[in-house]
Amino acid sequence: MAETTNSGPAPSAVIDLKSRLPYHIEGNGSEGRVERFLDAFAAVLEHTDYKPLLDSYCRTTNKCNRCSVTCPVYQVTGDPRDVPCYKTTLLLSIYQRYFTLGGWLNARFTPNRFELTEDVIAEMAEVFYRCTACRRCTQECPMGMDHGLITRLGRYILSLTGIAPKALQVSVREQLEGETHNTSKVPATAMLHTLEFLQEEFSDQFGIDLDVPVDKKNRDYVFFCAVSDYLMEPDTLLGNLAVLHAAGDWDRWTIGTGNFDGINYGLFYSDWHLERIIKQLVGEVDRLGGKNILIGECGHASRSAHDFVPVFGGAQTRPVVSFIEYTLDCLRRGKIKLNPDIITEKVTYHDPCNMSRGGWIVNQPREILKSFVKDYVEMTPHGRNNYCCGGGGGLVSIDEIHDFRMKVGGKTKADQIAATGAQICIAPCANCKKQLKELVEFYEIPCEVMGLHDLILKAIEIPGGKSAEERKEEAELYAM
Amino acid sequence: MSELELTTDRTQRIKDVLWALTFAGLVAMLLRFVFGLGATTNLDDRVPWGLWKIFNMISGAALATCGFTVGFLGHVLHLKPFDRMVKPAILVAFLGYGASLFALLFDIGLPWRFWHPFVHWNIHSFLFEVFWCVSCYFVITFLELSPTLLERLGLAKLRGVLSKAAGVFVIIGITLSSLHHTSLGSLFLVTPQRLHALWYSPIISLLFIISAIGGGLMLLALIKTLHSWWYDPSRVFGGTMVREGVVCKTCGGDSENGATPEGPDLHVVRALVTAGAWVLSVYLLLKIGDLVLRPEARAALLAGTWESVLYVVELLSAAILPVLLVLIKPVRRSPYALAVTAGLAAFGLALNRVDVGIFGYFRDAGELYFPSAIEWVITFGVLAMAGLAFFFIIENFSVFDDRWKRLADSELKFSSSFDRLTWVWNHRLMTGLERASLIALIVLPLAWITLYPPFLESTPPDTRAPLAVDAARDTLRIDANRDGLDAVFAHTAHKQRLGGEESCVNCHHLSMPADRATPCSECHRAMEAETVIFNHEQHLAWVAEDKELGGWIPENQSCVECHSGQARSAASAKACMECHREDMHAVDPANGRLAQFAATSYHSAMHNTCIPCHTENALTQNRPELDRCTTCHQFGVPEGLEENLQMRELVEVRIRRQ
Amino acid sequence: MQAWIDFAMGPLFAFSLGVMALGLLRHLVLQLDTLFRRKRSRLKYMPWNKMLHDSLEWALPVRHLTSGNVIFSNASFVFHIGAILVPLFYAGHIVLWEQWLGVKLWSIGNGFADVLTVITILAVLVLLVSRIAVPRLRAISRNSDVSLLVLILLPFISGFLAAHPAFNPLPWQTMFLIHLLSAEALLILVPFTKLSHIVLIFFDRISEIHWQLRPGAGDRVAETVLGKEAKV
Amino acid sequence: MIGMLIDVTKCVGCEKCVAACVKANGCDPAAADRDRATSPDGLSADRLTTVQPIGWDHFAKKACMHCLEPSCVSACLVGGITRSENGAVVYDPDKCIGCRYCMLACPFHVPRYEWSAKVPFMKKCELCEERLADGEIPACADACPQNAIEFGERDELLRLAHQRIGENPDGYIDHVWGEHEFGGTSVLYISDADLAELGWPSPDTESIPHLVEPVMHATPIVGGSVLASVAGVNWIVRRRMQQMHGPDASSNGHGGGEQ
Repeated sequence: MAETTNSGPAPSAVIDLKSRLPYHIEGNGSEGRVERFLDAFAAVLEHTDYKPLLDSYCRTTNKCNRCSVTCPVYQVTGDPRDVPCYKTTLLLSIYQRYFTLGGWLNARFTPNRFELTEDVIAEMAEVFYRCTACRRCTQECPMGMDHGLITRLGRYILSLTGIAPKALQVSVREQLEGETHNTSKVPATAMLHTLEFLQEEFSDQFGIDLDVPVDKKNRDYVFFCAVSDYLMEPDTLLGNLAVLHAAGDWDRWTIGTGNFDGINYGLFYSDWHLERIIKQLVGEVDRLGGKNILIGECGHASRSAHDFVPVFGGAQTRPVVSFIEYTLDCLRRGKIKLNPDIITEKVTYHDPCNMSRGGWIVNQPREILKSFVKDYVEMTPHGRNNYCCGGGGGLVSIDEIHDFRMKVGGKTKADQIAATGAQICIAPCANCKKQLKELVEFYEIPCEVMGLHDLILKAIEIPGGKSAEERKEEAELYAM
Repeated sequence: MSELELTTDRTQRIKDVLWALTFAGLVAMLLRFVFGLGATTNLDDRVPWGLWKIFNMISGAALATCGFTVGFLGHVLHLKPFDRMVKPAILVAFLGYGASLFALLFDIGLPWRFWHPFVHWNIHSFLFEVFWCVSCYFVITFLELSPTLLERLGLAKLRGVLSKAAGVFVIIGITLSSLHHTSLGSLFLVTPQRLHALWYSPIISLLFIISAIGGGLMLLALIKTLHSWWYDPSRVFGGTMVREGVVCKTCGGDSENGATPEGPDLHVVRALVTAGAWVLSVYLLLKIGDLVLRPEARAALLAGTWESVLYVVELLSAAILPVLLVLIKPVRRSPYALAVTAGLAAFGLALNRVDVGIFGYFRDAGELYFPSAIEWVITFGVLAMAGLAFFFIIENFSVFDDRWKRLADSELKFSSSFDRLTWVWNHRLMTGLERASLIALIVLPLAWITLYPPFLESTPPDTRAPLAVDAARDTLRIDANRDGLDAVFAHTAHKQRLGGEESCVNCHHLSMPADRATPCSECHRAMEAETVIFNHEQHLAWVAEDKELGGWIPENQSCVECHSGQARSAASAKACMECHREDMHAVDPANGRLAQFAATSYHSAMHNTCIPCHTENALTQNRPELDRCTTCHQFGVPEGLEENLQMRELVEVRIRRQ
Repeated sequence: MQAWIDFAMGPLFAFSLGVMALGLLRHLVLQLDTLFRRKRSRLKYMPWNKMLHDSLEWALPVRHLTSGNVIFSNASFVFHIGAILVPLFYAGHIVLWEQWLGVKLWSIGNGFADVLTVITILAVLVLLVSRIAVPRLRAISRNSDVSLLVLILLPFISGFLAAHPAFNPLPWQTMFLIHLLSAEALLILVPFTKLSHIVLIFFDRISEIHWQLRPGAGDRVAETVLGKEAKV
Repeated sequence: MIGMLIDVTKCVGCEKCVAACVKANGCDPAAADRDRATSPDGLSADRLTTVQPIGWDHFAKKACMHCLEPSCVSACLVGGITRSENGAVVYDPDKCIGCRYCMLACPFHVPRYEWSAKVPFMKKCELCEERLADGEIPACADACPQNAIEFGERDELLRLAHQRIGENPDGYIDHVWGEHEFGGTSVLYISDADLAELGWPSPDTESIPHLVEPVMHATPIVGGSVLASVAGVNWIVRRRMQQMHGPDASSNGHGGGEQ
């Protein structure tokens, strides 16, 4: 698909969010916002290691506009404000004006061109939250500048100034200071009910009774998935249970009731929250004496655990395993059997950015799918250069920008899915599933979005349970 | 703003300046060793001792005497205000002597042999005694300073031993200091005729030690005030300095009439300045006594030369003014006035040393010595390094106060302070390596191109064309290097003797085009150095005009005429002779190509032309005086005789007289 | 005029070469200081192979030259070849490096250098025009980007004309002086403008290191900005 | 005790002695020529002797005077300059550290320095030691065409000088320069023009070491007395403090910092 800038809807048609900032909560009113922003920026520069990064980026921004070519948002809007380099320049020029010797000289000797004002902050708030920080632009930048990191730093300073999406702020507050310690306020008892329901469903389908090991000590794996899976994605969890049972590792894993939420919105907009959530997660694993951290199907949960447990874990650092890696391992060792002729539809795979951009989980799911799916088709581009679903970076949980996500954020991905003509689109990430389902519904694409383990559930053969064939007929009977 | 933030801003600019001077100093030091003493300094045979020896060493040592004076007052006599100043005094002494000795390394010709006086002795020499005492005293100050340094570096046992022996060190320090300050003075006893009468006095040793003691105390007072100004103004300046940003007008003032209270440390500064003033009053008496007893000194003073003006200025600022100022009550009250007095006295002392060492010898040397750029840069570079070491030590060790302790355990709450005018975050704008490296980036290249000797070589003045003694130009007087010792040349006599018209070419071998008698000084312009006579710019125009070249800019077309290949350099150029065949004669027929680019020095041009012929004729016509220098070089032909043609006979008369 | 040329070739060149060399050295030292002092413990967690792969991909940027704004990228690639080879290896400059740095470089033929210079001049013109004409580039370009391109153009054009006096509209001295002064201005500007990517590009390629955040920093920042008992 | 007698009336200023000295000491003749004009009295590191004009037709050779009590010998701190037993004042480059105090100390401004050399040494006439060693007379005396320079025992030369003045009283000024000045020098001058112009002092000036060394020998006494008095004062003060404050004050603790 040629990546020339296609003629997306005229910019005016795109929702101009500047007038609609209400989804940003205001900590302490809007007056003195410039001073508070500069104070926050100064504090960040003082206590963290961002200063050398900003110094070298100030110098090497080449303004060659290569990154706009690959940015899904800019592809659609064509609005200069969406060029990744423009966003970075916003923050860098503030840094250059207020925190460097050059800025000091400029302020004294030249009628300085840049002054931080209210609307610059408003524009930053809007621009930084139109970008999903999928870091596709970083690969295109000849200087290798990480615009995702700068966007995240900009959001971090805005959050310190009191501007952050209400949805994220509330869920993180619940996760850190609420008593349920998870983003969707799911109390432990509710989680246990869900597990009972899953056990009943599992015995209906397979005829095998399971007992989910909860709060078991010194297990090999401590399972964390996005807490929204318990509410909205039963099939994925069933798939997980099926794989665990079939692989015979039933007594090597457990779920902690203290904290069973792998979601980490800190990754999107605040180092402070990121660190505290990671510490909470590692604390739970330490409480249970688990040896490894097993992350369910969630893009940003696996990345934040995989990248930041070593950074913040300290002594409690544990190796992090993604469920996809675990399933592939079982498949390769022949611990699970997948019936290749159950899935007849055309299947395609969407790479969640947080998992694939770093090159961590790219080929594993493909190997699993190709083992039991006859008609598999790839989107282009895929793998490390994949397009973002449009809901990343926490945008999916902000409902006010639903239209933006549909018309702008996800449009390129929607065209991609439509182009493959697949009936099933696999997206092993809670946020991607929610966004893609909305996309599919919005553009009426005849495609069903499901997790990788939903498909595995259909095709898995568990000795002693009903075979995949029988379950397929029952399902069709039930569907009529 | 807490006290810590308030003060860190003040020292930042001063440290920048010190860093800049240090980097410039480093460049100058490198150049000093690469190019040697002659090219980098203005020292010469008439002025053997210059800025480094006199200003850095002698006045540096004189100003750093506070180590042993305060050591005596505070440590031996245990007088109240002085015992608190023992540690700072020792630090100032250590750094002062360190800077002096380090600057000496650049002054002596063979610095890697600095240790020789330890091995080769000469007990009669004052310099030997100075060397031993100064080096031993430097070690003593280091030993006295080490307990403060070891406080943070561990080795508690060693620290214990050293602090116990502190008493002994102080006593040895006092003896060594009194010895070397006296002999620093008597260094100049050895030049009775050469040093100016005003400063050459038999009691010069006594004058040196007394003035040094006074000046040292004054300098320490100045440093104490500056330290308080930088780090904690309320200690010395009391309330006057900072009251919510409002600076009160009355300076100090009595606490009775409601004026701002005195700073707690002001009495220390006052004690130092008063003690210094007492000592300087003794110095004043000695000076007056010296004037009274030595009539030639009085005569020199009343002679009204610039030396006597210097003498009066030095006496005023070193002795008279400080003593008078300290007698006035309000002066003793106000920190500013005390600082000015101390500064004045220290300046006076330094000026006295420079007077004795440099200005005193001007009349004898017969030339005015002014230090070269590299001398100044190294002098201030060394002092800047000492300054940086001073800041580093007082900020990291408890010398004046245990600031570093308070800084470490008080988790300094970071306050994002913005510079009000430019609204730029100046608390940690750039510190440490980043700031110093930026200064280095600007200062190093700048220092290099301003100090690099080859860039500074002033082109020697052109040689002077020969003077015709008479209208017919048959005798010429050649005084090329304008030193008055000219040579007489019988122009027409030589022409006839060597064969008329064709012989002209022997001297006028390379005339300007269309000129048959171009004088030698036209091309041989420098007395000693070669002169590049090829004028590139002119040749562009001449060639274009000569060959009538066309094109937009004819000059540009003429490049091809001489340069064949594309890389236009001297190597690829045509030889002169190829164009100038008729009006040039190859001087040395050996290589046909005239050495066309550079004319030899006027000196060798003349000698290579005249001397071979003269020596050969001296033998063939056995006229021995021909090959003697005095045949041409007469000394100081009397003015009257200049036009008189019998001049040649007079010279011969003298020779025949024997 | 000749005195000006001698000054420009002597002290001024030494000064500008010094400023450039020391400026780039300073960037190098500061970046290494960050890597090996602040972030030493995090070095082993870095995905070195991914970064190496991305960097090498840019060494022969086939994929990048055939996608996106193709003209601009290719012009920039071609420009870099000329901008690096000609100043370093041109016969006339070899003498400079020998005199100032004492190093004897291999020199490229004069004809080849001329062709390369012309190509570089054209490439810079393309960059200049596209920065001004193409709306997308125009919106994002700063003044310094455009003026730097013009400044880079000067030494190349004046150098070429000085080497070929026949086409030279100005007297040889003036053109040579322009060449000297513009090149020295460029050298002096290198450490202070985006040209310092000569050194900094290597450190930007490994900016993954900056994801290795400083543990405990978040709390201190929150405490500073939001006060002791900072709530989320 | 060797010496040299220079008869100013005979010298014609042909500077052959200078050329011979430059050759004997292996100095650079071109540099010698250059220094002739630049250095005020003609002496330089490459020109260890020179001919100074007095008025317009009198010349006097100037080099190191080899004083009987040289002030440079007493000044040099490493003993680099010594007076050998035959009276020549000799310089030892291995000891010299380049402090140039000898240049300051010499009343005749004789010692010169190799300013342009990387490893500079002091340079002055040393009465051609090697030539004396193998029995020859110094190069300048040897080269003088007018034998204005006689070399021999000092007292024998003194007798010759007085005899010459006696023989031709109106041809000479009745004074032998160098007999008593600065305690006497080995190089003697007789002349018909007054040499005061060249910097010679009045005959009764004392030798500088004689003037200066007593002060130097007083150093041990001064040092000892200062040491004793300070130690004494220290002991007294400590004893008084002990009585007043009891044992703890006896430890002469440090002045201590501010707080």
